[in-house]
Amino acid sequence: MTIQVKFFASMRDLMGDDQSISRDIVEQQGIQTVDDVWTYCAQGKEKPSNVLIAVNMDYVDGQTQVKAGDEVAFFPPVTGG
Amino acid sequence: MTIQVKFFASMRDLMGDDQSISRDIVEQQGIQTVDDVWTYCAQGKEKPSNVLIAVNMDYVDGQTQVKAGDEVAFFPPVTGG
Amino acid sequence: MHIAINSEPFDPWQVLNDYQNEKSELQGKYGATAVFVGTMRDFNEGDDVSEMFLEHYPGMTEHHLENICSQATGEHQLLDSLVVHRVGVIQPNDPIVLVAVWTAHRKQAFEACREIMEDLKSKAPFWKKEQLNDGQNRWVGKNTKGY
Amino acid sequence: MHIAINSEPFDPWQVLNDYQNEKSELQGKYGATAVFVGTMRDFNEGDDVSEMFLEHYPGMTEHHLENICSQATGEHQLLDSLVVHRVGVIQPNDPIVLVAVWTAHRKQAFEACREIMEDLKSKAPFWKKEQLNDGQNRWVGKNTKGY
Repeated sequence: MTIQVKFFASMRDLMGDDQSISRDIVEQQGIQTVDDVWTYCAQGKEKPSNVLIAVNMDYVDGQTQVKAGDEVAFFPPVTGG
Repeated sequence: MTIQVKFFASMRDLMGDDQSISRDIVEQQGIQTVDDVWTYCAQGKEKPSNVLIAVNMDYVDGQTQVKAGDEVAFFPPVTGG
Repeated sequence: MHIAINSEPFDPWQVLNDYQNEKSELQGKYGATAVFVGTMRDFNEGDDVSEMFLEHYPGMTEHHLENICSQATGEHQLLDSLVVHRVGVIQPNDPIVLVAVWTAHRKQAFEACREIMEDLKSKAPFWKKEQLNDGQNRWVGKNTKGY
Repeated sequence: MHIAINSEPFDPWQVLNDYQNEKSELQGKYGATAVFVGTMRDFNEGDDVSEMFLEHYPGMTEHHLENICSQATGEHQLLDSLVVHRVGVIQPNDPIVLVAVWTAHRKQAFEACREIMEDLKSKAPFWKKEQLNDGQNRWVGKNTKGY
């Protein structure tokens, strides 16, 4: 089982991988919260203070627990409309 | 020279003359204000408290002076839109 | 800025389409369009309404609608505005009034459109007479509050 | 209630015309329609903008637009609501977003249309990247305040 992680817009640019908006990480690496997911993926990059986070498409904060099968997304303030 | 007087909607019905929305009154009859115009035209009917009044298409109150050539209109609260 | 009093039915979406297409100078300049359409219902105050007659005061109505739009244009930096209002015999589901404004930003558009509509409701000389299903007819006494 | 994400240009007036014509059950019941259209300008924050790319989060975007419209429907007694939003490459003067609501009375229509639009601006996952005339491009940092 895996956790699917997505980065959108400038957050994807920040992660330095312009092509991929989605990556799967395996579960058994001490990842318990959304912040752990960020730390695992970000390779030392600090989480921007204005980042927005969704788990399974609902807004959450960094302390939210994640589990196998979850979809975790990081993105900047929204600018639609 | 005359003053043209118009009644609209329920105010025209009140005046008991359903066909005519406009009548001219001659000036020299002691008519100085909009209220005098009402009194002259209304044949004893009391002016309703919610009546709206326009002279030359701008809103005024009953004490407004009228002069030859003016167009005076009486109508109920507006209900457009 | 355009004001129209229509004695014939009008299609608000067609009117907006035509009006905007003619305004080539606006293209790329407006970011926000707010629109209100008032439509005749087939009921009012608990009664079924079969038809309506809308009277106005020719001249004064146009004069006040122009004043209302001019004031909103100054207060809310409108790039353009449009008001169309039906008069005469009106059937249920007929559009009665269309108010549209074009601005750079949405705040001004929302506020101006609503203000124009409220001013129209309280100041523009129109009067509605309803024909009820039971054959009676009645003048509408006053407009409902908009805030 | 209808939500659409369009990757192709759309004509808001045509969309409204088609949508309303299909809704025969609404006829005679709604007295008020409030509409907002957001359109791409050819300038932003002092710079000329030649093109825009609009990204979204498929699934989450639709989910949140549905939540927003459902909440407004309950709060403002909406008879119906419609949201259409463009994604992909957008040119100046292209419509970006359409919000429309139908109600019995105008107060609810004005308030619901604006609230849906503000909620969309603050919660729906869309992101704009502007291509400037000088060849540079930039993500838009945040939306302007709507109140």
